[in-house]
Amino acid sequence: MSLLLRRRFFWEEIDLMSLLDILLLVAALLASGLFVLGRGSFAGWLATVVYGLMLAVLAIAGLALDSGVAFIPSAMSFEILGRNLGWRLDGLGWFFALLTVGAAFFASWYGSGEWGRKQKRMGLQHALLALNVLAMLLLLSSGDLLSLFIGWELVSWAAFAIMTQGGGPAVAAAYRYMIYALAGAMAVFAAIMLVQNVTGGLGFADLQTAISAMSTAQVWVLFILFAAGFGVKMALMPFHLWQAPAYSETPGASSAFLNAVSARMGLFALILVLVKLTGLEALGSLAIPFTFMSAKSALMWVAAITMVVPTFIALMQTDARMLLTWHGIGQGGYMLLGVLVGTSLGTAGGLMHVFNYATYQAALFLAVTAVIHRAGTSDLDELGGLITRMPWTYVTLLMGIIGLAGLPPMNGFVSKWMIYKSLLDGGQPLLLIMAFAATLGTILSVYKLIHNIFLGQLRREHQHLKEAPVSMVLPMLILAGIGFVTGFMPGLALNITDIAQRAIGGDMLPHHLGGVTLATGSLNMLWVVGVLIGAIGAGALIFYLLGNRRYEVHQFDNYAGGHFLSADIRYHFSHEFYPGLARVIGPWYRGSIVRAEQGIGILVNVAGDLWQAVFRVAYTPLYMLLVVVLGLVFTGSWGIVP
Amino acid sequence: MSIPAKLNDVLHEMPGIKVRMMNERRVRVDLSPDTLPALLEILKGRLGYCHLSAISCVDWVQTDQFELVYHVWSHMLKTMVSAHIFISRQPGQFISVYDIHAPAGFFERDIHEMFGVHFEGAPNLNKFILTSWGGPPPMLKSFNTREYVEKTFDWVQYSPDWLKDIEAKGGGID
Amino acid sequence: MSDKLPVIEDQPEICRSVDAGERSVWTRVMNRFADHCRARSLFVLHYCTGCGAIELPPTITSRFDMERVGVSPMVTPRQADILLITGYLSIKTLKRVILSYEQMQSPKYVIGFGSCTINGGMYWNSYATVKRLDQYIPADLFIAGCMPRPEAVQQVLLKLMEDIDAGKANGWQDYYNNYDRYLGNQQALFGESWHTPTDVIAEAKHYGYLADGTMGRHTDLLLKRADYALDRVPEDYPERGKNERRLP
Amino acid sequence: MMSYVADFIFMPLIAFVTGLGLVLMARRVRAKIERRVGPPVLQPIYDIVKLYAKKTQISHGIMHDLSIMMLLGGFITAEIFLPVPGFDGLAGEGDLITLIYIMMVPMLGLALGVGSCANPNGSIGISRALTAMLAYDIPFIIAVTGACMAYGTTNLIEIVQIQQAGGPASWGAATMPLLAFGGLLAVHGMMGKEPFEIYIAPAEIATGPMVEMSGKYMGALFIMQCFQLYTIGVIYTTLFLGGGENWPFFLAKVFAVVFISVAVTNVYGRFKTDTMIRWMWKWPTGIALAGLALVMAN
Amino acid sequence: MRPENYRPVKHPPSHEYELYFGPNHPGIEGNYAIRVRLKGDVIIEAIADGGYLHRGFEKIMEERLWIQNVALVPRICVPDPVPMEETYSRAVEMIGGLEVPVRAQWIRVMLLEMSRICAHLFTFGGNAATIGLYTNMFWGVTMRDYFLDLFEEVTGARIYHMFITPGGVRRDLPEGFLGRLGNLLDELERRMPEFEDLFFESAVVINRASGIGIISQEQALSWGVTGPNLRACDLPIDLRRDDPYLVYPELEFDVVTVEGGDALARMMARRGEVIQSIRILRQIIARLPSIGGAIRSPLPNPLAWNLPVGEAYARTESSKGETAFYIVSDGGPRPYRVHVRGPSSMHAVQVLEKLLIGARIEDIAQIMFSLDACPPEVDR
Repeated sequence: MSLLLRRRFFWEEIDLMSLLDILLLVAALLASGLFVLGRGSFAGWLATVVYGLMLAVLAIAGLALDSGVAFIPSAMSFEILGRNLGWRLDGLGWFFALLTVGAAFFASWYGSGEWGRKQKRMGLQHALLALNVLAMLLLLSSGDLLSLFIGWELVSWAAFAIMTQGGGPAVAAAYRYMIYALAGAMAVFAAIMLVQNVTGGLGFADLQTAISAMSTAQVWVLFILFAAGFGVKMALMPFHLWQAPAYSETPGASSAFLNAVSARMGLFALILVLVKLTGLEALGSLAIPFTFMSAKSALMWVAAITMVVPTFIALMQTDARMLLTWHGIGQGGYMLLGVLVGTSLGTAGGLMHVFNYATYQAALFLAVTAVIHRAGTSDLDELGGLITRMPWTYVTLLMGIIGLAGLPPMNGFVSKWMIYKSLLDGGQPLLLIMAFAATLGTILSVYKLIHNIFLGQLRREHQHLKEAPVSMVLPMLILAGIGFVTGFMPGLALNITDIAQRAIGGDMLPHHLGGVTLATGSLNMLWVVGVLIGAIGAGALIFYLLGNRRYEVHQFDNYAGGHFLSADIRYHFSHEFYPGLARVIGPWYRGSIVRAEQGIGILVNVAGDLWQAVFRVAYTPLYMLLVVVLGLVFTGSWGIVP
Repeated sequence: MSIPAKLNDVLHEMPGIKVRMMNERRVRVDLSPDTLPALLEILKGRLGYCHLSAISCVDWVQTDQFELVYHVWSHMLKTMVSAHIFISRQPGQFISVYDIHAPAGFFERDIHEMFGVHFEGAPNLNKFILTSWGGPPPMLKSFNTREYVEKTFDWVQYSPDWLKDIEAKGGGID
Repeated sequence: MSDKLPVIEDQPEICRSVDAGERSVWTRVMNRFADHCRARSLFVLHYCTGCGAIELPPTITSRFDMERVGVSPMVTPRQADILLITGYLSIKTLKRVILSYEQMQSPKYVIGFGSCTINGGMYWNSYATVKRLDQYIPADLFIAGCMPRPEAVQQVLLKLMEDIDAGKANGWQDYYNNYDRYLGNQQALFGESWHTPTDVIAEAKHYGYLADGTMGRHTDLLLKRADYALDRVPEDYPERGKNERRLP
Repeated sequence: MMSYVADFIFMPLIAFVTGLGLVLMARRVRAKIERRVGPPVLQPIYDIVKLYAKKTQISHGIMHDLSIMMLLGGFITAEIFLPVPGFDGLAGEGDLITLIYIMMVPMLGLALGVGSCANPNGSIGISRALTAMLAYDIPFIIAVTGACMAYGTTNLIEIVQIQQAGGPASWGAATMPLLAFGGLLAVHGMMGKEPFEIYIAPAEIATGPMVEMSGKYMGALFIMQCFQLYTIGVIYTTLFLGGGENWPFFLAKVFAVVFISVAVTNVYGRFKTDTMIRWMWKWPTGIALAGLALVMAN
Repeated sequence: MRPENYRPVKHPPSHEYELYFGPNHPGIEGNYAIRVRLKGDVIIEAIADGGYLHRGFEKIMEERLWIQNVALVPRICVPDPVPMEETYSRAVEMIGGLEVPVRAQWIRVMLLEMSRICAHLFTFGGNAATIGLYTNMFWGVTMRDYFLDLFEEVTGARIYHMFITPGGVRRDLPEGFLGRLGNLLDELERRMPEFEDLFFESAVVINRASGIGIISQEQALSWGVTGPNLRACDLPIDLRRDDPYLVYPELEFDVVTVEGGDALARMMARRGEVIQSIRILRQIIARLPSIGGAIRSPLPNPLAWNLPVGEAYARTESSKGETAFYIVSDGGPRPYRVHVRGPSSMHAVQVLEKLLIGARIEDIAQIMFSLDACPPEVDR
């Protein structure tokens, strides 16, 4: 601590490396090192250790930020065409950086063992993962709009690179992603140019002055450009089509990483630009003509629709990974909604949901990857009954889905509770009902997930399966364990979100280890979970003490209308798991959503084909380089020429 | 007691047919097996004999023949025609009339199961009732159910006191 | 007729084996209490095995109302206490009845309903029906007649309750204790490949109902089929091809 | 602390005993409508004891056992968070939203246990039960949201106090009748009575989730039924009928809520799943939304 | 262990699964089974599996005397036994050339119609129970029980009456019986509105029963559908009219037809038949006292009763449809061959298998009960 303070003290005079510099340097070294050394079997373990070290550095940084330091600056800065490019890590960025490095830690650990050995080019995957971490850290520590944009682009390209590793359909999905990402980046770029035009600067402060200086129409344009640009990355509702195929086709461990944090970069940028810099009051005063709504409430509704619709699309999926990524899109809506409510409870809830989501989504993806590793498929119609063969994977998946569905005792419940409560206290009953509906849909969908994989009939070809190796089971169990501990003691996670919340500004949420105490109804998870576990213990006592001993029978010793069952009869009910519901919402799904998707999808495909056609003619990276350089030149010159 | 004129005309188109009026609404027809499908076809097409009430099979041991009886009913004429044919017991084969009358599917399956007659072209001759039966087709006269029962099953032996009394007096149920 | 009939040895007397713990007062009291409740809550398996089932709806419904003595129908054998064999049993049905009986939870009771279950009844010379129910599963009570009236059904249920209350209806223990004999009779009828998914011997071992008659030469045949659960798939069933899906 | 211990013991116990009474009432009412005598008074107890006293208890694996524990544990927890006259339990430590979510824990437990039985009938039953939950929970949530907006709190103790402050005129049913009516329809679905009994459906899926439950597993389901009727009745009473001033009145209200449901159920057949969703999303949801609009307008 | 007749589907697609519906299943009528292959909850294929109630009637009847078989025939169809007795007796009478006295004919018609009412009340109850409406079952079965009491009074048995013998009936009616029957019919008519409210006009029932298991007129005729199921396709075909037997030509009744051909129409057709049966019974109550004479034509010693050589095919309109007996006599004391044509042998096998394709799980029981398929008739 004293070291840190001294550093800050010397920072003005001496160009020492700050914690952020160490972090970025280590990340850069790791990425480049892995590109060189990636083929070695130790590469994964090396990366894991380095991520662990980075976590330690982040922890120290967290202590510093918690003690009142506004941000951790970087010694690195560039002068490009008269503009100063700087990086600094504030509380908000630190929070997301912690999740990034943490997810990378578990993904890399998972990939170092047996799973990684089965992969074709695991070394490249490790390297690309490190590259992603580097790009994200750069984005998260950006100090002005220009570095934000550069980080944004880097993250997009790094994610693209890792997405293509799956080959085949993954490449197509990644191209689709790239089209969206570039379109989003252009929108962001245009917005930044707008700010530059008005104020002549590219600092964060310039944005704030720009908004006060702009006309309402201009502010609207700025708002739409930013919301759409960043919304693409976090897959807000009209721009969500790329995410599910792109993330689910990515190879397992990387996919867990991408799912846990990658889309949250969009949320980070949205919070940074719209909430922190613009301010929710400004958004709230931006009224939509002829309606009762403001820009803020419009965005909230978009977030609410993003919760509901993708959740019910997830319900219809027949592939475990697709199901989970669609839920990932839906969960993003909760986070944005919580942050947009603007109360201390809502913001804390939204941020905590980011944390919780990262833990259980990574655990879920790792568990599904373990199933794929053993059974060879994630098709929900071709699995079943694996609980007897892979019990620990089942436990992980079970804890993960309890978190995803937001039921006690997992952490997902706490953050969702806070979001519900903030909506209720904020006078938004309709949004609350939508959030509830999405949660109910999630429960249905995750039960289908766990039922079709682990419960029901064990197929004949899976009779001889074994549990996944320890190198895979341990990371996912630890992730699930984090989910449980922060559910039992949400104060731990709230301490972390406090740092981010302080950076955003506004009131802080008073909380204790067990949750929050409010005048209108409180939550103390220590009691809830304690009593729940105690009561389940009482249930266990009733179960074991009363009645005779249990006797376990074979799965064919089963009621089948008085008939006999045998191994060649397939009786596992898996396809169209909710037929009644499908009849009610199916027509909407098929009629409107699918057609809209198809329309946009065709457009995107056409654009993708054009893009491909351009790129096929010559050396691809050259074109990429050209685009980036031209973009930067354009950025700089616009500032100078007029 | 007279055959409707239309029916009479149609029936006498068939070669070698014997027509007998059983009662006022039932006509018995005896004909050779190969003309039967044609008869059913014509009856159905011209006179509306579209309802196949049943196909009955009789095992005639003495003549070593199966008698197949096709009972068809016309909702138009309100008369039943029972067409009797005799086929050889060995090998016990005939052609299916499923294409003409769909209900034949069940009856032929049943006859196949109970008598072992094979119907060429029947849609489904899988066992239906006697799936756990390993013996000969039980409805054949050569199969003695009583003998089979004595061989296979035991009986409860009980002799109540009242019976003992009677038996002591030389009576009893034997 | 009777000179041709084979004489069957009398069934061994059915009596309840005494657990070691049953001598303590507490266990005795608890057992007494349990028997009291068992007698007053009887679930009948909803399985119409024969034509006698036609008299069950009147017994259950408003006129005779079995529920007022605690008897109600239940759907699956797992939950049922009483297996009512409502009349004749064809061989095909008997297989299902044995399957259902073994899936029921002890204590379980069997009531033979009508003359057909006692000695073949009306269908004594039919090749398709089973003549004596108690050769295949232990029956606790029989109702004579064809068809027994609802009053008779009620009577037999009340009698069964009396027996249960007194701890006398223990046919289910006989099935564990003399499984070999029952299985032998079943095999004689269904062939030697006969087996059910329920592992009666293991269950008897687990709950301590193993007796000398549980295992024997008939149950030895079962051992050959012990692995039926895993891969015993008939030859005509084609092996499903290797999973063609791409491994991600 | 001692008061907590008393709460933890007595609240579930009272719930169970009252639940037995509710089950008995449901069976008696049904018997009366069907013009017969019906079961004896102690029948629910006989059934449960009998099931627990079964000599063999078959299980389909650890998850099957665990589901029974989750089932009982979830409901015991729910009872502790549900304030009744004289016992506040932990209602101050977790609010109405928490309670609604805790009530989903036993459902999830049951679903997992039934799934691990590997019986397609059970799986279909669970699929239907969850679909039904989606159907009835949306109007129910609207009613709950509206009530919470009106009372301005989600703390159940305060909700009761607010209603009792002004006598019956300040009961939720009097101040927001539309919400109360929509909620009542949703509650009927929640109890799983015809026409919304889609997940038991013996003639369709041979009793759905219960299919492989036997012995004490089935006994736990019987106990769950007691808890379920009680919990639903009490939640509705607390939200809309002023909660409990004292035990006689309170029990009368709870029995009345359940009575309405069990009385109408016997003259209906069972809907199909999709019909149930459509109905639930049309009538109770519409009524509750209208009620919510009234609440918001005030 | 696999079921005996099970043929596994080769290479089943991963989205399909199989379900056994019966024999131990409350959604099945009697001891019968259907194996269904499903996708989601929609049936792709249904295979009826019968034979659980097979007693070999046709075989054991060949082993018994003509008169002994009177005791066997009612057991072929449990819910509706009287038409079986009547058809068998009539076939025997045709071979033996026996005349049935007029009074016996009237009594037979009375029993037939009472049995029809019983069977229909039972079916209503069963159909209601498939959708969880147990109240209707409880009331309907109790109502049927009062008819069984009357049967008991006349014949001495509740279910298997063995009352109709070749040549007439066993006994004359007891004193005051017709009055009691009239009272019971009044009671039934008084109760009908209750059943209407509870069942036939219930929105839930109509919602569930309409549109499932639709049989078109062409299909009905070509599939061999008979009885109320055929009349529910708006086809006025009734053996009591078209091929009259006993004293039906003297009685006034309507052939009830209903449009639609779905499960609801079949229920409605049965409801109409109950009302027509009440109408017939009222006419019988009015006219029977005036018809005197014997109740049985004299028979030779039944133990040495040889029928002449011959064959006969007798048909009756039972509550399920067309019941028929084909009997061959070789001149001996026992039948040479008896062939029983149960109406349900069409409905429960071929028709049901076809109707179930495309239906849903929840419709199986309703379709089966609406066809009023009676498994013992199929298995014999």
